[in-house]
Amino acid sequence: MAVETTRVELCGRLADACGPFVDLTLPVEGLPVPELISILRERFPALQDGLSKGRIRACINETIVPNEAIIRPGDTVALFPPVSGG
Amino acid sequence: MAVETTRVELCGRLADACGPFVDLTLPVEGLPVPELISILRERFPALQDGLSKGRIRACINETIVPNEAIIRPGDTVALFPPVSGG
Amino acid sequence: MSCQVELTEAGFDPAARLATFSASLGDEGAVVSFTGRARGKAKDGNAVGALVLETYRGVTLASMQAIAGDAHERFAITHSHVVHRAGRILPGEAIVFVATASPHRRAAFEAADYLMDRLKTEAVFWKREEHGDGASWIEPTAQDQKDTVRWLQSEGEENARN
Amino acid sequence: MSCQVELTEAGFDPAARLATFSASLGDEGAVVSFTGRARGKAKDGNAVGALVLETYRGVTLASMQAIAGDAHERFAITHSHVVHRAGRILPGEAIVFVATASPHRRAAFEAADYLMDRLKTEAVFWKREEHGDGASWIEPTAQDQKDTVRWLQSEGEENARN
Repeated sequence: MAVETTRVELCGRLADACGPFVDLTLPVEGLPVPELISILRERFPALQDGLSKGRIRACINETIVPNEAIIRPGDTVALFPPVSGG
Repeated sequence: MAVETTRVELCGRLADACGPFVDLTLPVEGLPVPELISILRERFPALQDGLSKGRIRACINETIVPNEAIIRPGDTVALFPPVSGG
Repeated sequence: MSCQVELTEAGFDPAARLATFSASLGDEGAVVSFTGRARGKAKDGNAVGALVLETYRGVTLASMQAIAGDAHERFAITHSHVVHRAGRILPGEAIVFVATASPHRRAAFEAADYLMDRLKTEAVFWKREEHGDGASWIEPTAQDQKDTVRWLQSEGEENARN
Repeated sequence: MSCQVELTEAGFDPAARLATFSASLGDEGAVVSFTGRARGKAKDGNAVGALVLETYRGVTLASMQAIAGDAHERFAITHSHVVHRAGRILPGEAIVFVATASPHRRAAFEAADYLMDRLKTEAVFWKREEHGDGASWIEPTAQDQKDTVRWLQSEGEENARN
């Protein structure tokens, strides 16, 4: 199974633990959002806390996506903790 | 029964019919508001229309008063049609 | 706390009022303003040359002050400013300006909304629109009355809860 | 109709924005503005040195534009202006400014209120308060969530009525 490195941007408080970016390898067929989060929690124990608070949304190629969306190698990926403007 | 001339100021649309002031004589013991209005309607037929539209409030000595209030000679009297700011 | 109420025959600039109001604040996080402007068209679509607002002695200003005082009693606002014009007002000119400030936005919004509803139906002004062939008196609409009654109802509910 | 949305790193003057907005209007009778200002005290009463707002690429501006578009669809407003700062904001400085205009005041008030509720809970910003010994992330409060849900409920009611 071919793999490729994908950079995930960690927004807001998620960047506190290990900076604003982490790299990981995704299978070519991609992964749904909850699996991506599970993998990040395993590989980066410092992210455990931030990612377990829930209400994390994924953004793929500048579009916020539902949990069923598939993240593929080469996508521009970010994880959003709860947002708050104003 | 002694009488004295009292000037009644007619505000807003009430002034359309015969100007902003009318003078009339009040008994020394005064009159409640509805009686004042009845007398005005008799004496100044041009006011019939404006005063019969209802919701007229009286103002005595710069205080808006309930209908039971007594208007006495020498009072500063005004009649207010419905108000609207803004 | 500050509650500043002004009745003026002169034109005024709502943005300048907002600037002065904001500069007077402390650590309030929320500022709401409302500006009511004279319209060039009446409800029937006909052109309006001017709006004329009449007042009665000290009673007009006192009615504005009473309404502003009630807003401070009822909502958690720290500052308010109410300016109302009288006399002849041309289309596009400001008739009324209301500003409120509060630590939090809900109180600031509600207080401004409340002030306007009550000014519309209870402030002592008589308004007429001047047009080509005369003038028409403007009284509060059924909607204006309904808007004011909203606050009476919710006041009742608040009392019932206490 | 005009719907102008701006994201800026630079400080801005809410009163100047209100002046420009008002000057752009036609015969609208009602203008509402809201200004949200950075507070010098956190909820726990401790001093805040600055508020820092982070954004994400084009998604932040797009989220603001979507919210403003929804406000125009939902309320009878003719003009709106939304300005939001990003970056480091000092106490007393404006974070957000919203202005709405409509022929009638209810739509202008409701649209401004709606815009702020949705910006608070759905605009793509992450906020932290810097204080003496570090920084604290600020997420929407339970009240903010409740404020936004109000509009979902009344949307449901409107639909039920149709």
